[in-house]
Amino acid sequence: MTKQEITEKFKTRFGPDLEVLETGQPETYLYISESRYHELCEFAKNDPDLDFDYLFNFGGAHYPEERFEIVLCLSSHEKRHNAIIKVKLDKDNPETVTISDVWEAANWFEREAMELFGIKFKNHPDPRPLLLVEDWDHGYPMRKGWTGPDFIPMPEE
Amino acid sequence: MLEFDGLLLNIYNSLSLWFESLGVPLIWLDLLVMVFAGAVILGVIAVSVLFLVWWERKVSAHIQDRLGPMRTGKHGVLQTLADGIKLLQKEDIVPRVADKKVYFWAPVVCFVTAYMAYIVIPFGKGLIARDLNIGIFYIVAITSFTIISLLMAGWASNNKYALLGGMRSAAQIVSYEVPLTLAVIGAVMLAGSLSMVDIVKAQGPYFWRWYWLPQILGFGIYFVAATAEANRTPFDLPEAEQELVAGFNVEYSGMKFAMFFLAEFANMFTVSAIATTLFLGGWQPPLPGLSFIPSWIWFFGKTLFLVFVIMWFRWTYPRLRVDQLMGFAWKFLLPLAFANLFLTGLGVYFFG
Amino acid sequence: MESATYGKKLREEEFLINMGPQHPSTHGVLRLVLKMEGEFIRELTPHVGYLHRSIEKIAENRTYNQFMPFTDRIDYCASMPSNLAFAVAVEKLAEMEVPERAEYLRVIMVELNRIASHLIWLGTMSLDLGAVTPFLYAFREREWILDLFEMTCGQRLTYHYIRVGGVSRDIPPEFEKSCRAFIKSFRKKVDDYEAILTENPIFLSRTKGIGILPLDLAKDLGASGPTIRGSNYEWDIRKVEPYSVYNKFDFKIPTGKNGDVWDRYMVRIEEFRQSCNIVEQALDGLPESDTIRAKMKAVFRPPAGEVFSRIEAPRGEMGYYIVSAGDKKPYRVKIRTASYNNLQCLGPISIGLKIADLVAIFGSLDVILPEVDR
Amino acid sequence: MGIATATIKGFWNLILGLFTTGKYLPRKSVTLQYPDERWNMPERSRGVVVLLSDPQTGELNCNACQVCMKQCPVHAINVDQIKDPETKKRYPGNFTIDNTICCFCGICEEVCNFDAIKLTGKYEFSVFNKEELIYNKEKLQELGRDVKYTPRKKKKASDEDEKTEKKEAKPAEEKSETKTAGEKTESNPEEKDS
Repeated sequence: MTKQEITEKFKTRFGPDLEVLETGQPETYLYISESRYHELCEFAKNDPDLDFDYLFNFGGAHYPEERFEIVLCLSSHEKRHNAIIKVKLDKDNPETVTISDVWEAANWFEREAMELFGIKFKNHPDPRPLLLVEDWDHGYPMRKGWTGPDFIPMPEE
Repeated sequence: MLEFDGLLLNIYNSLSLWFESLGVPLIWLDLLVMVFAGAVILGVIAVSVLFLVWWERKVSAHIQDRLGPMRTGKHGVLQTLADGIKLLQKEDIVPRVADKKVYFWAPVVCFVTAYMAYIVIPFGKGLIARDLNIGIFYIVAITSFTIISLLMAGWASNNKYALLGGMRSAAQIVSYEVPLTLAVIGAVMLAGSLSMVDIVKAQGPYFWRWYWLPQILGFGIYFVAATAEANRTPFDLPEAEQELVAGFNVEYSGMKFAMFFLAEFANMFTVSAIATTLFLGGWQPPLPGLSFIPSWIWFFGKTLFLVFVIMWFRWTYPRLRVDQLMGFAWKFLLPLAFANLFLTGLGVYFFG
Repeated sequence: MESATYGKKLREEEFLINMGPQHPSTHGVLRLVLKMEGEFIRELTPHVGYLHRSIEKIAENRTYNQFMPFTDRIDYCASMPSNLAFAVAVEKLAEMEVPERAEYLRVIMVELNRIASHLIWLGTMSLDLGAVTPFLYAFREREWILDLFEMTCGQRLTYHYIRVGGVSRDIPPEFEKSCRAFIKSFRKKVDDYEAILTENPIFLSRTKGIGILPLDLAKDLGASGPTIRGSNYEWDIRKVEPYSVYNKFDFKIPTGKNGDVWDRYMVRIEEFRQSCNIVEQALDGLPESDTIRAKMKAVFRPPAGEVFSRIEAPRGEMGYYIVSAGDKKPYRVKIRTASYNNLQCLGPISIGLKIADLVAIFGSLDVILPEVDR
Repeated sequence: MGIATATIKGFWNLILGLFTTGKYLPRKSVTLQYPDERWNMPERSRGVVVLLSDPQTGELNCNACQVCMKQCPVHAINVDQIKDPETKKRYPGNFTIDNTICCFCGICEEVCNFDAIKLTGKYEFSVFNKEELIYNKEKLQELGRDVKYTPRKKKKASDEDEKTEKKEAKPAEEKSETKTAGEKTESNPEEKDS
């Protein structure tokens, strides 16, 4: 499916909760409101036209003044199209639901975002930390403005 | 000229005459001879193991387009000695939770069994420490002790990897003992004797009369089972490096580890020596005309060739899985060994 | 020690075994906590993170050009594709044209690196299965590739060769001859590996029907590269979304049938040959030109925006999601590596098998830990 | 019959494996006996970083523009800039490279406009004390004393002062032409196969 078709497909279903991001990129970029995030994921996976059966990439991002974001890069094995779904989360208390019941691959990605950004995923089946040491207590390192032991920010000129 | 056969007998005879003239009972002389033979065998083991370890490294290196040890001595011949000295100096670590006594005795048992098997191996014409009339039977009995030592080591280390290795080795050696013994029986039936010397003599100095030809199946079974007995790839599961780290000897260090190592190579030599004795005519030359070469050179030549083949296996093949290993022994080798036994029996009945 | 009372039932229990982080066959520092029942695995929990260097955070504190050497370290067995993945992403973001000669050089290097990476896989997997010699043979051939890389870019492991906008240096004059000679001799070497392993009954019994990865599961877990191709699915970014100049080359995508260890092995063995084909075609078609790097401003500032791109690295798809704020350094870099997802397949497919099978399966997945931990 | 053929086939493949490994047994080894034999490092090798000196005057080429220091991705380089009040010439007061964190990426060499810094083929620099790995100016100059290099075009003297940030551009093209990685490269790899 082309970029327009994918956008239309999502738009007809989610309408007001959806915000299409205009970029010069060949992929579809969408913002979805947090409340319908899980529903959209299920739709994206199960709809026969979209058929996004491949969660390619998943990560958080931090915009300290505004929001947290989670970014899903979706891909379809059969249809061979891509889409990037983004969700805005609260800047103080980022919280959303897990989508590891939709794509199993989200499990580790969410664990990673959980410990690096401090984003909470409700109903996550295995919310243990993944990458950092077991007794890590220096906060969430991927947040902007984070400092910790041995961290040297790039010198500003 | 280089034969020890008559020489040793002459020395013994003259010594016994001298002892008689002194009035000392001959039992003392026999004891003296035994101690002497024991010491010589210890020397043979030490030298052969030192050589085999070096040779293994060289064979593996050249198969893999490398050179192997090159520094100590010419082409690294003294490398094993240097390693041995290093191991001697190493701290002997005993895990705190280990079963100390068993932990200590396991390598000893392992080495002693390997050592005892050498007693009945005829290294050349008349070069045998003790020509027992149940020689081959004795060897089969003695080598079974290896299981106990490996099990002891695996259990006493109190390490899960070691335990898995010990259990695997017990299962493996017990299983492979059966086809091995059955394959040996084939040769014994043809020779009509259990004595190692008699088996060699029965084969005669013509290489097509050796038992490898009538016992080709038995020889194959024996060789495969012997490789398994000596814990060599593709049957080296007890110490499967990539699965169990080092298996039963994972906690051992220093000289205790060296003793396991020594025993492994001694066992490899033993099984090859038995194969030579039973199937390749022992010390006898392939043709009577070649008897100007001393008998022990023939023996060592054949044995080392077999050792080389075992090494060649190791550097070519992957390792079997534990259940496949057992299945292979019980479902494939054992029926084959029985078939071989049956055919040999028929042959002996009709042509023997 | 108290002796067991006669007639008392012996105690049976499942026991935990800690495989790694220091274990010969965990290819780095993976820790697997196995719940074993004798030789059988009942539960498997991977613990990763021992090599976590927070490369994503480092990326936020470096300029685009400065970050390039760090991409070498994401997958140090295949640094060229790691370089390329980042370069492709930034070029897509900045809408940059790369000189054609540079694209061809990139393809040559990446495919040679694919061979080198697969050689490490071949060596370590056969080592895991107990065959030591193929390991040494594989490293013997890899050495030649590394020599080729060294004469081109000066390093043997962390190449830092492919840059944003092109490549750092042109190949030296003797490269082509040596490369062709390598390809020629390497084809014979692949036959040697096959003679030792492919049809060997011991190897077959260890790999056929072991660790079958169903296609559904592979898709669900996001498996990619030879792992999903082994499960009989033709999925290769080089064909699906051709990047660089891959659409100019003629090559096949090998696939397996059942998704077992042997299939994944055969896929990679076949990829050796396909990569050889690509390198030869690229050498034939290498355009003569002096420019090997696009003109860039002194301080490179890509436009604000975000980009998503992926390439086919030896272990599977390596992708970048980059957010740029128009600054000279990226605002956010999310690296997607193939091993991260492929490692997740290990648990489901090795439950109920033996510890020896686990080792074989893990070898066949070709997971490299720095890529997982980043 | 299936079992019999399978057995024979399996047996044959086992033998084939033995032949394949046996084939290499008599071949010449491909390894080097390292401290006794050494390989030639290619011209482009990226090893220990050195500071280059002018072959005539013996002075450092570096004029302490600090570009390498700013561009170093791991902050391994530290340069102090000293301005001679009389000649108005700049030179490095202290120039240290921390080899414990240097990643030998070669960026410093690429961004340098004055042929001042170069990565050489030296690779043996193990020491017993970690602190000895922090090379100072004298040490770097000493290492770079006999390193050959092809000087690039001299820039106008007036340019040099402001050229702190503008480098970056002329990276590879020029170099690949000047440095013909010729004779010094690897002994012909084809020989290894024989």
